[in-house]
Amino acid sequence: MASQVDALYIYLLLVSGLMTALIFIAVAVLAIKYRRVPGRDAHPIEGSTVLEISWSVIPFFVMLTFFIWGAVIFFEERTPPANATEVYVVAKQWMWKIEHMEGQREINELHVPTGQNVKLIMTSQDVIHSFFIPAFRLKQDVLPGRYTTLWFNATKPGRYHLFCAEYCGTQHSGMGGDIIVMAPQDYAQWMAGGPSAPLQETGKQLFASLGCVTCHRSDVQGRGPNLIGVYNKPVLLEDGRTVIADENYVRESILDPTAKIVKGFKPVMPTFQGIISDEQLNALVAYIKSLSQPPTGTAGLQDQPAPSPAQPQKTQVQ
Amino acid sequence: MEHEAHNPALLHHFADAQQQKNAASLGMWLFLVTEIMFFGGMFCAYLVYRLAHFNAFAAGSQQLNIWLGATNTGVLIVSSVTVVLAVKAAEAGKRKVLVGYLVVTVLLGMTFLVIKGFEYKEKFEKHHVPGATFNFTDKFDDNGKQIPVNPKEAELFFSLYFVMTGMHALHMIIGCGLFSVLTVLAWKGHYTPGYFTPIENAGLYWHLVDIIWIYLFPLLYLISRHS
Amino acid sequence: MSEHEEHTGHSQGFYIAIGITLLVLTITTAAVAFVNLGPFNPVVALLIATIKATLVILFFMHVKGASEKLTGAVVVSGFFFLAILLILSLADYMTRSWR
Amino acid sequence: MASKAASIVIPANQPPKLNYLNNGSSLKSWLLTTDHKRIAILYLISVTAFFMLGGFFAMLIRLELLTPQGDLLQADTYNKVFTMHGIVMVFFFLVPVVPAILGNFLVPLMIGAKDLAFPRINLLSWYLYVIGGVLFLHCMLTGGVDTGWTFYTPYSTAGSNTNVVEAGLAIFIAGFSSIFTGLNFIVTVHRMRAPGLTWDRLPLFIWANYATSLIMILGTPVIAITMVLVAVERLFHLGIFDPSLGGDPVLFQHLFWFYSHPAVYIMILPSMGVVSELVACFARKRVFGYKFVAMSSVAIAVFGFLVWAHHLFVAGISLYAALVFSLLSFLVGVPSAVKVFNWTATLYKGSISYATPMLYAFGFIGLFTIGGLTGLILATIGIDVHVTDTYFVIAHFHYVMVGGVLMGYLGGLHFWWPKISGRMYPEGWAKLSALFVFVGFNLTFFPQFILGYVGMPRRYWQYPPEFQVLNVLSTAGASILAVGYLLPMIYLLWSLRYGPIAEANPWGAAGLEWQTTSPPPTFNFDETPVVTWEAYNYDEIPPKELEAPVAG
Repeated sequence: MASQVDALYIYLLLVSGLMTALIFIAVAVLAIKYRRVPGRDAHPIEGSTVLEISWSVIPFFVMLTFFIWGAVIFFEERTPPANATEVYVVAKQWMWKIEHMEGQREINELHVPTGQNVKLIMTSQDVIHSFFIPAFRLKQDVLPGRYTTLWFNATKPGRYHLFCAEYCGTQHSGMGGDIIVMAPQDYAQWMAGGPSAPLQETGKQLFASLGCVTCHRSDVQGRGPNLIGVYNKPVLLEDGRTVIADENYVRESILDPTAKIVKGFKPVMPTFQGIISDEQLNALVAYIKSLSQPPTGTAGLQDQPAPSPAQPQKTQVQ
Repeated sequence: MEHEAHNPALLHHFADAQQQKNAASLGMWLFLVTEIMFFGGMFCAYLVYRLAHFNAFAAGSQQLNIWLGATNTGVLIVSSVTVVLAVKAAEAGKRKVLVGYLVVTVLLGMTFLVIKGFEYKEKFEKHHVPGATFNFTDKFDDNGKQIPVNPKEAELFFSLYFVMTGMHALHMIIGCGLFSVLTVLAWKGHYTPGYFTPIENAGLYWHLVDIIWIYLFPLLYLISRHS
Repeated sequence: MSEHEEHTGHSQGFYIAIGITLLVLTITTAAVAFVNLGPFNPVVALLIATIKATLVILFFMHVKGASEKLTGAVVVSGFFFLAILLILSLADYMTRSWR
Repeated sequence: MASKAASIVIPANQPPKLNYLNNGSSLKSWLLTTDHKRIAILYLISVTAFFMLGGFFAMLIRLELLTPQGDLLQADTYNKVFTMHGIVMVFFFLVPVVPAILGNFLVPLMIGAKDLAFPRINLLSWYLYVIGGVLFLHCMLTGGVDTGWTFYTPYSTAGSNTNVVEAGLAIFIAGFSSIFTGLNFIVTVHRMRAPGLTWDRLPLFIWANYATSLIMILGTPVIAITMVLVAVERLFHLGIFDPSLGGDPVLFQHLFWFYSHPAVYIMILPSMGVVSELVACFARKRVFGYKFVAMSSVAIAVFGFLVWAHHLFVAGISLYAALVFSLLSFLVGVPSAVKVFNWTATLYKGSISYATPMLYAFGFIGLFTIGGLTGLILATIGIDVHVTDTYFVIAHFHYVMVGGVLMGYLGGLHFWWPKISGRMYPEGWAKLSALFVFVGFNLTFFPQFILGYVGMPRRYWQYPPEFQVLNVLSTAGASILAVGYLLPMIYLLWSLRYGPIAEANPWGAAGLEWQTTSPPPTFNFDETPVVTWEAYNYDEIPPKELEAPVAG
């Protein structure tokens, strides 16, 4: 991604440099050639519609190439591939709290392997922050009250700057850290040192202890919709609209259950806003997503067996 | 300057009364445009949030008193009629009629504010004022269906309700003050058929405040009663 | 000027008639709110509001029959830029994938 | 029709006659004046004071950033310093500087009117500006504010414990000053033009100020209500932008930038108008493509309202909205480019003098070209993701708002100084300061483009050591720039007393303002001029052999 951005940047620099040079040279040459000398008067000229139109239209088409190239890159930046490893990021004044799917937690550091698509699912506990990795030419604001995402595929092992790019208070400039890119085998080693339970396991326990299982049953139709296979699928709502059940929808449905009622269900679920923390919410979301077995496994590098597909799990839940 | 002798209201830098009147009128209209944009920011917020939290907005809207709202709309419309008749009286040089209509307009404006005050009082009593005491337990009731509403989002609705109607009420208060001053000046005979620009411009302002309410009424009270 | 105004101004009865029309529209819109028209409730209510606002602008504020087109242009541009604010903001909110 | 213009007698140096400056000298005659020229002087003094305040904050910022670690200031203090630098410079300097000083002075003169349409509202504007300014100073002295000039929620509503409400109120009041100025200009241009001065004969400075006024009227109310919403959220715990109530902090950004992006054009358009006047006068030609330059001002004002969300590409708006706003952003590039091309084309076959105002105009064209083109780079959405909120953005908008606006302002101030003060400035010193400004400016801000691309985020009080070299260059440039800005303050004040007496038309310039005495009488013209000629009829005016009255 960085190389694509750089290529576009070089193109823009060349075009802008050319334009700047053109204007500077034109101004300088004309200013010297037509400097005021006694006995030579200015020559009145009205203007030229042909010139005006051409220097409006031609630059516009040049700008369109900027737009199209930029849009293509942006589109790719904003479309995480389906097989990406997911990492949850919670920002707060003034630190980055990071939780891997395997349950590994870090603060102000993010370890990732090379050659792996990594998708960050980010939210903030207080004000707006922005996750900025200059080396990857990427940045995304992190907002309270919803998820934003960012994805990348690191190519070269090393230690890269992580900055907060949205002003967030006193220690804004201290809210940085490192992205540590490792070769896959080093990464596996690092990951093996971690103790914790996988994130979706935590989520599963919460799902049981919060009583979600009593309504969102997976064997028969409960009072709430069956959540197996829901993630990333279109959901028909009571008011006739259809939404995609992405992370933000799942999140909203936990915090504000009546906002978008699934067709055929009653708005009976209580809100969990203020009852669960952002970390617990992340775990629940991760669990609900794990119920819709991702195409190629959530984390390609997990050495422990990925959570078994939906069927066996549901019997456990009961 | 040489015109000063002809018309005491004519300022020195205008060529004639016509130019001065046209300038004042255009100035007032431009000011009304700024008012449209000022309220526009709030309308924008309202539309965005209604889209995002329809259920809560519907439930909040149900709690507003549609009859008081409609009555207030009527009061404002009648006051707009009296304003337009006041301008007409000023144009015709009927001083007493002018003063009469201005007084009625101020009274109608105050009636609006009093009714609005009763509505606010009701909100206080029902704990529908955002803040620490906010409490929203009422359920959206459509054909017997009970729908719980996230009270936080209902609080958002009432925040907007108070900001929008409060800003409008502030404009009403300013308008009442303006017309009170004009009433006194009109009584003293400041306005002639040749010069009544302040009456006209205050009238334009009053009509705009009326128009804003004409939109606030359906947006806040009416459109979310059914989904 | 004053003569000119008298040409464009209307009779007292005319203004009262407009006022009554506005009151009738108010009652109508309040009544319609109690009828379930589904998605058309907002449409009808805002349509009636727009009719009312237009009547006020055209007749009470004397834009119709005004001595020059400039006043009309000012009004239209005011609403035009308001529309830009609303439409382009909603362009974001309506296309957010999770809304 | 040609003969009329040519035959205008330019009065020679004359003994001091009654003019707007010596017509009453009591404090009251200044503080209660309704004369647009005196109000312009009041603005000149107050806006300059705020410029020095903002400049002082800028120096603190640059000194702090000389070293990677935070050593000069505390983090808290630094945050307040850059916030107040931003607020002072944007709301109390850049927005009023050209319209309220040069515009106030020149709009009635250029259209042959005795005053603005509403002289008392004009005075009210100044008082609102001062009240807003004093309120902000009070806020500053009682602890300041640390939200950044952008006031992003929820930091401004829930995070910061500084005096956000008072700062917001100051901006609200100063905003109404700006609204009334804009309203006054539009009515004046519509209603007060001299007989014969049709729209296609208006000076381009008038067109630019007209377009500016449109933005002031349409945009400023939105920032006003946004500030009100932030204030009520802090004061009464209403939750308009509060995410815990389901509010959206990004909505604040939409409303904020709906004004604050067009506000950039409030700042730059009047300076563009100045440059059009300067280029025409010192090339002794009608501006190439007059109609296109005039219309491009209006086009910039209108298109300026369609692009605001390009500040929000990474803020969490929808993918599609981001693409639409990116495309629309390029639209503004077209009329801006048209202006630059036309100014350049005006030089062709001209008779170009290198007087100080023209040097500033050259500087404007150069710096604005760089600022504008880097604006296109920022509008290119794939790049913006990387460089937004970094020093690249800082460099870009300083090129436009400082490079552009200040070059235009200083050029205009020198150009009309003889008209304003009745005295000539010292040409040698003026050329020197123009050079200092140009060199200092580029040295300050060009390194910041590179800093931004290598990843230094904005609003950082300390930074990784590898960014130090570029920051040192920038600070060094800032000190040169400061000298460049201080010099004119000194020699212009000096010239008030010791400068050579200026003629009515020292440049041999076209335009009604040059047909009255310098300084003009209180009511501008002894008799209302009747215009029978096109704008910039330089072929009908004898050139002035002007070799700088050298400083004594």
